[in-house]
Amino acid sequence: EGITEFNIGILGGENAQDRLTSYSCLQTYAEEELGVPVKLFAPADYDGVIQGLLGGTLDMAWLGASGYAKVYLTDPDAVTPVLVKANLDGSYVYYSIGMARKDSGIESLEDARGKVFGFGDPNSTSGYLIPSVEIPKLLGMPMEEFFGEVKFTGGHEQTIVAVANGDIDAGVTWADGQGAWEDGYNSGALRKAVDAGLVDMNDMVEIWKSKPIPEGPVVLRNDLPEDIKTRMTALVEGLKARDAECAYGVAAGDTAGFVPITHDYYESIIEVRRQKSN
Amino acid sequence: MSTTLTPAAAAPADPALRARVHGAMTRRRRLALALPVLLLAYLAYVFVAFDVAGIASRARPENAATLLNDFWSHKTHVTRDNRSDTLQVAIEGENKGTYPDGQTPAWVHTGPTSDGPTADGTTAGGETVIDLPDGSRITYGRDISALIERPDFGTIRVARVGRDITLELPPGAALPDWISASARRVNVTGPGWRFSMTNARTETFRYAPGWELFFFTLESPFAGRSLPDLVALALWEPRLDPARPNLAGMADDFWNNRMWRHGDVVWALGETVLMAFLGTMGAGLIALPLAFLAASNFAPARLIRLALRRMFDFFRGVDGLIWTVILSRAFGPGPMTGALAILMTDTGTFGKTFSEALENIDTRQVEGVGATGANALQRARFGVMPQVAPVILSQLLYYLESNTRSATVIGALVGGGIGLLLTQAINTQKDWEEVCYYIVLIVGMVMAMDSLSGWLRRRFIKG
Amino acid sequence: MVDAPASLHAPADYAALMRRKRLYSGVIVVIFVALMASGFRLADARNAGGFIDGIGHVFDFPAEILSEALRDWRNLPGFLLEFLPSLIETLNIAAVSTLFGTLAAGVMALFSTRGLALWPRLVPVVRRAMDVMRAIPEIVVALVLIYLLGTGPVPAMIAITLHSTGALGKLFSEAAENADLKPAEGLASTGASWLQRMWFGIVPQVAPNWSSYALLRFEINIRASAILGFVGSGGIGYDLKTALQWGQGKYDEVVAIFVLLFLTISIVDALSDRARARLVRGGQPA
Amino acid sequence: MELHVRKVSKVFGTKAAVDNVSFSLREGGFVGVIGRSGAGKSTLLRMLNRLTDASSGQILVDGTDILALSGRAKRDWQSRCAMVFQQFNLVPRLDVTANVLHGLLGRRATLPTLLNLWSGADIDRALSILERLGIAHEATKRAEDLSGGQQQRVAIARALMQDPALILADEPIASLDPMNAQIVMDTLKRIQTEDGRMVIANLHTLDTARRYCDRVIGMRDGRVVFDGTPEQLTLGVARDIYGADATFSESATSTDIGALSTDRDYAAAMLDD
Amino acid sequence: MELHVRKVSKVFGTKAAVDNVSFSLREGGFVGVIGRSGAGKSTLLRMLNRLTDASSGQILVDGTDILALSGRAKRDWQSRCAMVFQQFNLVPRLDVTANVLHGLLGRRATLPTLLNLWSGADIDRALSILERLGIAHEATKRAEDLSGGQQQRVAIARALMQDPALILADEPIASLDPMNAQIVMDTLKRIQTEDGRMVIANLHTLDTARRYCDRVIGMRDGRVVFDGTPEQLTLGVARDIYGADATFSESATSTDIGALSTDRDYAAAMLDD
Ligand SMILES: Nc1ncnc2c1ncn2[C@@H]1O[C@H](COP(=O)(O)OP(=O)(O)OP(=O)(O)O)[C@@H](O)[C@H]1O
Ligand SMILES: Nc1ncnc2c1ncn2[C@@H]1O[C@H](COP(=O)(O)OP(=O)(O)OP(=O)(O)O)[C@@H](O)[C@H]1O
Ligand SMILES: [Mg+2]
Ligand SMILES: [Mg+2]
Repeated sequence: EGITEFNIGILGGENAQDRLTSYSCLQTYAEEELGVPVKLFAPADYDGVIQGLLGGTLDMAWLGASGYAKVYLTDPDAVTPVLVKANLDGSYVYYSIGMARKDSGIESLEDARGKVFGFGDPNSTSGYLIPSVEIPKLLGMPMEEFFGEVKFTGGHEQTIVAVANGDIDAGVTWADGQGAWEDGYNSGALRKAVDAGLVDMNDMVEIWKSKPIPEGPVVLRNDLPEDIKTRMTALVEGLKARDAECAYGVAAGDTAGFVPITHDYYESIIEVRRQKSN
Repeated sequence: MSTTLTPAAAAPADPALRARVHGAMTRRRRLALALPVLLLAYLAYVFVAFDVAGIASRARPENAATLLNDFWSHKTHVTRDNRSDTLQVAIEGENKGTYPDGQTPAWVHTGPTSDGPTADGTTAGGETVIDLPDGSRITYGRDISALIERPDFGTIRVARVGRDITLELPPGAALPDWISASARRVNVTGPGWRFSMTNARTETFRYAPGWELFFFTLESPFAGRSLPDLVALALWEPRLDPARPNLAGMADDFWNNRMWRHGDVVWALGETVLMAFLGTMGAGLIALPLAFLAASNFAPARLIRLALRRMFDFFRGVDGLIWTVILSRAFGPGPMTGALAILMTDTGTFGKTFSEALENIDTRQVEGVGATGANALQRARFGVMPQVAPVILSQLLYYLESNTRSATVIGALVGGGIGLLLTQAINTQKDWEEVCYYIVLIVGMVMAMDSLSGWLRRRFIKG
Repeated sequence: MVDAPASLHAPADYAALMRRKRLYSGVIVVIFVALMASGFRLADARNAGGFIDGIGHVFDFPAEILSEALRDWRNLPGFLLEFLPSLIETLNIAAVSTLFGTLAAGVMALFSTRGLALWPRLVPVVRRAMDVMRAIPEIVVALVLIYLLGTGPVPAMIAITLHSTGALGKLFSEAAENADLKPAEGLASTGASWLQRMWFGIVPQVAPNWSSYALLRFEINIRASAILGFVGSGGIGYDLKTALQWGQGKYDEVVAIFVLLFLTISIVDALSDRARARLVRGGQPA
Repeated sequence: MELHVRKVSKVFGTKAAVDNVSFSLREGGFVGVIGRSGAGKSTLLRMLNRLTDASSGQILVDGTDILALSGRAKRDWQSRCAMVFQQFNLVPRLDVTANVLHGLLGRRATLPTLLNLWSGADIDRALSILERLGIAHEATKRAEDLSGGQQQRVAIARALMQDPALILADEPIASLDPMNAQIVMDTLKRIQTEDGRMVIANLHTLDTARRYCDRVIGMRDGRVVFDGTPEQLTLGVARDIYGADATFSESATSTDIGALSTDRDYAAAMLDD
Repeated sequence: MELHVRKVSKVFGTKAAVDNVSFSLREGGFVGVIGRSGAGKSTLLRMLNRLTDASSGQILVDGTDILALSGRAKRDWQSRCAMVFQQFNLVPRLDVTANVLHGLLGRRATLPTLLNLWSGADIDRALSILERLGIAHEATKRAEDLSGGQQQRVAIARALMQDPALILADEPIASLDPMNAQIVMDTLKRIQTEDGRMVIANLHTLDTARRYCDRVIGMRDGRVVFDGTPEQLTLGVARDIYGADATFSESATSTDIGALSTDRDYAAAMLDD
């Protein structure tokens, strides 16, 4: 049994239209490959894509690790992770980075006691989930007690801007952990903010760095016919070789390409998330 | 002038009356004073609860300046990659605004071919000279260094030495507050420009008024031409691109402008209106028959009426935005989901208002029609509909306008419409000129819907 | 809708008139149906999930939420209490912006009503200003203000106030247009100033209508302030969004917040319905 | 047409609005029903037209008990028994001709009427009736744009459109000024005499009853207390009908009875100056 | 007080509602302005009170051209020149005392008046004026709950509260029944004679003008066509003012002139029954 159309969800974060534009090459290739219309969707928050996957209206998406965990916990049979983006050095991890303004005098998490601490989107792996588990372990007490106030800014960009502006005293965002702090590392939200002129890295200090976090997986809906799954996986896996510029756009930066991955890789994140639920 | 005055303000004869009137007046006076006092007390409470005092410290007037500035201006990035030693000039630093190889704005002088003057009179190969609006000039040297000449300050030299960035000020000068320097990075800010150097790159931003590339992006042959020039091109000049007439080319390049994406924006506006239209009208179509069942004078049973009423209250009480979230599981992202969310809330609203309109009808007309032996359908058609139609129509049109506004917000959640473009542009906090563009379009769209619905109302209800 | 001759020369004229009317209505119906049908198809095509496929699953998500909440029903009372402060913040935002909006709208309405305006030349200017205030979605103002003022209830309050002013101003001015000018004229003849004329001559007349509109606005503003919370500006909407986005494991919170919000809206709705009915019917004691 | 009202009652809650009323009308004619406010006049007429259901009794029309009819048969009776109301009860937003055509609703197939599909002959008839009543020139105006007197004539035209054997008129002139009142009453009278249709009219003032009726039925508290010719309406009878507290308006000179009016009239007169 | 109206005109569009009117009033007294509807009576009074701006001319009051005043000075004049309207123009939802106190609005600071902060002495004065006019017992009722005659007396009380040199009354009894009309006119007359205030009243009927005025000004088409004592008002003069087509009402018996009424009265009489 075939399919009549193929829908790809794209996560939020930057200019919606730009995202659609960077994916349009993938759309063309997928249409060639599958012979059905391929549509792109870019809702403003993570949840839109997650609901689409759960409801079976989206067939493929590149999720954050935590987003995948949410899908899995809600319905283990909904999607399967197939690929993950590899960094230039072949690794596929990134880090949650704690930061503060240099002039705030905060140089480590300890210094942030009683201060306002900001997270991004509650569904974000690096922006909330990982730090919310690792930080209390490090501090030995719940964050709500240690910090004066814990806030959600809504996203990585907002957190960075809020810290830079002094709205919040410290916050977390993500980076690949490669390259120099002064450049905002090689890639990630910080680097984007630096490039956009939103922050001056001279004014910022790193106060914390998480353990490595696996990159979010590209997932496919389980109900898809096997052969469609294989073909789409192959398409994305071979994207870098076929069209490096397209791969750059889809991966939102330099990449060594997409490499296969399995569900097991995310077990720990799922466990973390399970703990955080009521 | 009359000299006779009203009898002196003698107390009126009846003391009881006088006491009553004075009493009433005193009560009114107390009320008149108590209300403002209560109001002030509440506002004082809110002042504290909202931490309004704290706003003063949190408010960022400089952001307002950035925002106002960005609303009507743009910046051009002149970036040298310190590793690959390549130069890129890009508007807003975006790929889409990058000048093609060998092309630069008039105020950037590059390479040996450039005859722009430099500090030593000529532009050596590999050097880049940037003229800035305040008369300052920045020269990117061949080695990884830059000279910044500020007329009122002197020459500043920034260079990469090993892994460090060094700063040399003019002799005797103290570090001014517009320079921020560390071993890793140097920032210099001037009026209308900004400079920075890190290990990886040397970069200058130059600000200029206007929405750059609003009409044509750089790859279009029409970019940067004056209006008379364009008119001439459109009307009689030979084709710039032999494959297409100039006018068509202009339209095409404008519509597909990669920077501003006018075509996509127009579609987004259309999609927003589509959601509002489908949602409102669909709700009207569903609510009308239900309203009959929920109106006390038409309801077949009290139970049905009460059940429907509660249902309307529920549908109305849940905002469209929440319906969007609830429906996104079943329908996924897209305009249909947004339209259905509007439909859900408005079915509740219309169910309530329509049934109220039905309850308020003038029964005489129905009776008049009924007395001729008309059956139920005929009574409804001629006795009821002419009365409720204007109410229904004006409600529909009113909500069509107000839903256009809601649809911008709902659109963001379902990944469609102008609202998605707008909220994302605001959240990334850099494309303020686009934010401004979208706001103008949204206000225009809502006001257009407002006029349209007003016009239709006048035409169909009064006429 | 169709211009008709003042009198008919022959019955055929009337039949022709009827036919023309029918034709017009027919054309309008056809246009409407065509718009609806093509709009529906377009939206359906642009949607990830089709209407037909989705309609059967509308209750999947609510069912998921409810079943979890039912399982963990014991948590509910605690959550109700936990989110009460947020609810109060939401209510305060709504109340203050309704208050300011009403005051500003009252002033703008008097300035923009022909026959009452202190400076008649400004009438069109004030009207345009109100149109613009009404047209800008609250969320836009709120998001921009968050950028300027930081997060918190104040941006939401200002955004809702602006919109309320525009929306109420228009309604207020319509009510003021219908006011009887005689009392104001009587006051003018005694040498009363513009402010006194408005306060004693016009405001008492329009007060029932105005307060009824303001009550309705309060209701709308509660919803608006909850929704602004949804996009990141404090209050209970923010809690709702956070819980809803987390998803599984916090659905009990979702239900608690939802119940709180829904109850509040229903109560305010019912109270204001009653109050408005009384206001408009008049019959206030002296 | 023969009409026998037999022991008809209507009870609202515990109150008998019409109480065991009986009378018979054998030939055509202009019948006036008089009585003070609340006497049950409107209720009686509404039962005749089946707008209100009677509590008990029979109304035989040519041998058929019309109170027992229902559905199609009831609507058939209604279409034969036209009703004219005090407030005209037209559809104000529709034009005059459309309102007159409504008189045929009970006689034509439902679907075409819903779509406003009337035959040319029907339209012709509507217009000729309007012409007869002298308002054909307003045929395309909206009903609400007409004066009260004109609206009432449109209502009568709608009634005539029904080609009824019986026309009921419930205080047809109570909302009209004297000049229009006269035009409307003259019209009704003309229809009754020229077409030979029976007219039963609730009337407000004795004056009018005396001037237009062949027969007068007086009601009080739901019961018939007088039934006879206008000439038999003496001052004593009038007091029976209107109660001993009825007053005379002061300008009265012509005749004692004509000037007799109810409290309501007196109050109305006091308010005008 | 001396009042000189000099060549005052008011043009609405192209129509001159008041056309080059001049007259002088030197001593106090009761001045009646008569003329048919549209003659310009109201416009004249409204210009005197500055409710309407004149197009040209001067009105000198003790040497000051009140037409040239503006802002504070204009309101000062208005507070010295009270106006009584045909429709009373009270604030219906406020009580009687509050309405009377409004007479002081032009004299007191704005803020306290807005908060209803009146001094005890002001309230006492309002009450004693109400007492003088015989309606003190209604002092706490809402204005809208009073009869027309009572409302007009409240309006006069508000006027007296202004302690005005000049009282203007624009058809003060046109909305009242004869009995109330008499009470109101008597009140105005009494104020004029007892307090020595000047009263200028637009009057509806010759009757009233003859009965109350010391001097009568007749207007037609915006111009003054008569200025003299009531005794000089002959039938011929009345025809000048009201036009040759003026009719007599039929009940007229007392005097020819008294019964003369304008078309409007005639029409009004026809409408009542
Ligand atoms: N629908 C109703 N429900 C309850 N009582 C009613 C209803 N209709 C009429 N009545 C009562 O029945 C009595 C007779 O009313 P009806 O209208 O027949 O009097 P009427 O003679 O027509 O008076 P009027 O001159 O005021 O029209 C009145 O007491 C009235 O209050
Ligand atoms: N605001 C206005 N705009 C235009 N025309 C006006 C205005 N006020 C009065 N008029 C015209 O000026 C003329 C004089 O009007 P005015 O009201 O002064 O007459 P009047 O003598 O008081 O009549 P009435 O007895 O009807 O009150 C009339 O023709 C009237 O139509
Ligand atoms: Mg009746
Ligand atoms: Mg007048």
